[in-house]
Amino acid sequence: MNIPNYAPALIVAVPLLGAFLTPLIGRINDKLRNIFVILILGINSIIVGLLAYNIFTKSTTGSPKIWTYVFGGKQEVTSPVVRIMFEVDAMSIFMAIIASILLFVVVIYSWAFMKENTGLDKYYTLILLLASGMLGMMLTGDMFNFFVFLEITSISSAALVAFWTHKGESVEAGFKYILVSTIGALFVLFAIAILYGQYDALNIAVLSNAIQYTFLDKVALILLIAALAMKAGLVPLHMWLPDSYSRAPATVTVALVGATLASLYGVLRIVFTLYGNTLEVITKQIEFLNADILVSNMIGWFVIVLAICSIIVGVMMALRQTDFKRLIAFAAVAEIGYMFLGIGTKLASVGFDTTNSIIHAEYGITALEGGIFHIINDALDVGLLFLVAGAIYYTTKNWSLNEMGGLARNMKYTTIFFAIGLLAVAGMPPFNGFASKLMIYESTFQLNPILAIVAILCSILILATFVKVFHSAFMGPALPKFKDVKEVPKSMLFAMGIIACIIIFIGLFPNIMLENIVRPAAEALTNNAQYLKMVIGVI
Amino acid sequence: MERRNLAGAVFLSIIAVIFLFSALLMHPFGILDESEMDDYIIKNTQSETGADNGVTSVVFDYRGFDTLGEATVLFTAVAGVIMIFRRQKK
Amino acid sequence: MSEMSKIVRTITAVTFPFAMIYGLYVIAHGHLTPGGGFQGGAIVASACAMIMVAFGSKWTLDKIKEKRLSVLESVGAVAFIGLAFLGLIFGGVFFSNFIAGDDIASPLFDNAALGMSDINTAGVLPLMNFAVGLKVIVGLFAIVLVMAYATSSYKEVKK
Amino acid sequence: MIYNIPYIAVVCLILVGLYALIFKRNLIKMIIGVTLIESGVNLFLITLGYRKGSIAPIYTNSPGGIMALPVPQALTLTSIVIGVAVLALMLSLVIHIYRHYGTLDVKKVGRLKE
Repeated sequence: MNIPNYAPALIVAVPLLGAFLTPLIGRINDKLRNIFVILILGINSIIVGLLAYNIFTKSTTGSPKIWTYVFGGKQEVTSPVVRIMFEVDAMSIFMAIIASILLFVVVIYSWAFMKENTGLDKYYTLILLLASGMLGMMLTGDMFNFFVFLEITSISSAALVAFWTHKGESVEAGFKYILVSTIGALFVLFAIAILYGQYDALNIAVLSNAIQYTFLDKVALILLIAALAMKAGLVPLHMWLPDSYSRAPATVTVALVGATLASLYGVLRIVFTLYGNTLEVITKQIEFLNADILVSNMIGWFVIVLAICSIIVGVMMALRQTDFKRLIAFAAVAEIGYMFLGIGTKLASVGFDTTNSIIHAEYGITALEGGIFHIINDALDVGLLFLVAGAIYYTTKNWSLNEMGGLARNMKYTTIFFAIGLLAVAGMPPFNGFASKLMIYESTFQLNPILAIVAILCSILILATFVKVFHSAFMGPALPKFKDVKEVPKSMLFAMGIIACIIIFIGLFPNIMLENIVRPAAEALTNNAQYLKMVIGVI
Repeated sequence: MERRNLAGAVFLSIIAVIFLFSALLMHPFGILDESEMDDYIIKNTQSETGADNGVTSVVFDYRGFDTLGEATVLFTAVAGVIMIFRRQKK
Repeated sequence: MSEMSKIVRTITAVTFPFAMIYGLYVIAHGHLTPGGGFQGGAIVASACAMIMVAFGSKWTLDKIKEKRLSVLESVGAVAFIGLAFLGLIFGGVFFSNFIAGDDIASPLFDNAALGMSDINTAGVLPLMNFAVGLKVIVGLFAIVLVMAYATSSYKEVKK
Repeated sequence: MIYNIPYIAVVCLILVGLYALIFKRNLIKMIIGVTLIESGVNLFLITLGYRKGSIAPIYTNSPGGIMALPVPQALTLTSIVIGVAVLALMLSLVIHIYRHYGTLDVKKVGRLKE
């Protein structure tokens, strides 16, 4: 059996099968269940790796490769696309790589971290369900299927946020999360229904080919972007994010980072692929000013404004926090702002001259590459910081920064990992955050210098915040109550070590990542004509 | 509190105007613009899936993967509810 | 929930089989008439919920543990995804309808020889309906049962 | 205009749901708002599938004629089940919130601040 051909289906189906089997195996033995879950996610990572290898090697030699998989029929595209299709291009598999790294690390870390909790059968089931939901969102090429996976992701993560049910705040954060994501998902469904009613299609490629940018399409676009940006934690709709990030167990938080990025992927897919054909159409949007304007520019500046707000709000709120995990959560909001800044700059960089021919500015593609590169960097950096926060909670049973101090004495490795995480998240040179942030600054500076200056300043403030945390938690005299704390168990150190190694690797050789993975992903996003040609054969 | 109510009212009225306008722009009820995909299904459901019920053939065959997702959603909810009401070690 | 009066309990016991049979019929005929696994499962689950209302959640939970329900649900889900995987093995595609249909090679039944296409077996669809039906019955019932039990035990604690 | 009344009904349902979400302070009422939006969306999906004078897309003892679109019905079915699942989870979380705080008022529950 040729594995890569079946890979798109297997990537989602294997964790699902694992999730359905976990309660059965959990009744036999706890250890067996843990090994089983790690095994399932390990197999899944291998399949993702295989598919990624196939896609990336093909795409550097010739035209970009898009892997399609039709569920339940012959593997060819019929004229009306009736069946559900998975459409895996470089961007999707790039996100899938991030998700599988995070999830694999999470299950390893959970072994020791969650040991003392009850209900672990359900915990692992939900983690696997979250995995298949996230991966499904990233690989699917069908709008309604996307909605279904969005719901799987949000239900399982809401239940996981409320995992520590004996704490009222956890349950409350879980409720907030499920409320927000349900409303978001319902608006996504509403938008899908609007599109379906007009074009009688659900496949992304078919819809993208058919879309005409009528008023109803605009409403659908606004609904989709608003709902998914809300789930990605962009600023005016970010209220749920710090609550659920900070009140969930640390493992769940890291998985949630992945879920958030899956929503961000949804935004990218919708803007660049679903509306890709109408993106570069000049419309008389502002009739009373009698000015022509590009659709792309409009969306771009809208996204840029929200992104800058996210960065500023995230950093300012992070400065004020005394709760360790809440502080990281607000820093995560700021990081999401950086990604959206890159994406928005790409959209805003498209212009047109007096003869109405469209010009693509050079820096636009750099911005998009920076934004996409920052997705993986953010996932790793913020993930590592949350894992360190979990380690600290594991030893001290406390989240408050005011009551910590001198932890470096007894927790050497954790301290090192935290130092790596904080330097990476602030974008310091030897680590991975530097490369992507530099690309974003550089391109944004050419669009508008003020944006770049704000972004750089906020990045420095993030560094200041984390240095403060570093000082108050790890440095200083050892508090008497923490005299006997020990280093965390090996499985947790191993999990943090995996992420730290990847961070250092990307930091030292950013070009390898950029050339082989990020650039094909950005190209797959922007080259919409190629996408349509490969999927449904329209030129 | 007052300001929140006001903002909510403004938000709601903007949405109301946009949605009502879109409702007027939809194709008239019962007269479809496009139905290529569904016509294909209606025509081929008996020969391709062997089911007489078109809806079931869509649910379990053409869009069977959605149904797997749907079953998974239910499974997730059951797992979540049982997890939430589990007995805590005190 | 505490148990209700004897009249209610007797009536419930009498009507329960009928509701159950009707639900199972809806599941079994899913590919021929309106209905299917989800709808029929919901009917059976509501019949079970009726039992729970009449006899009290504590009594029901003594008879059937939520852990068993959870295992049964897993079985239903595994059966469903297992059918999809069988499609991968026999039909070559995940979710292929490998038993019925003219254009897909069917290793299990020869359509012409057994006259399967005449009576419209719909291939794996009824089997999937059964799997989903089991899952929905058990899943919905587990949700209702657990929630009812949790709220009733809370009241007792408060008193 | 007269042909668009179903869509207007959909919009009204969604707006009532949003109203409940924005202005009501009781958690249960907010959940009712969510389910109202959901019924609005489901109603919208099912209206998209209707053709004038059509019958249900079932061939068993079918009298023949035009059939309604099957896909929206399937989508609605999926959406309803998802709605049930979400509702179950939300209600169980609310039960837990009530256990911890003894109230369902958003203002009093809202301990988590910005």
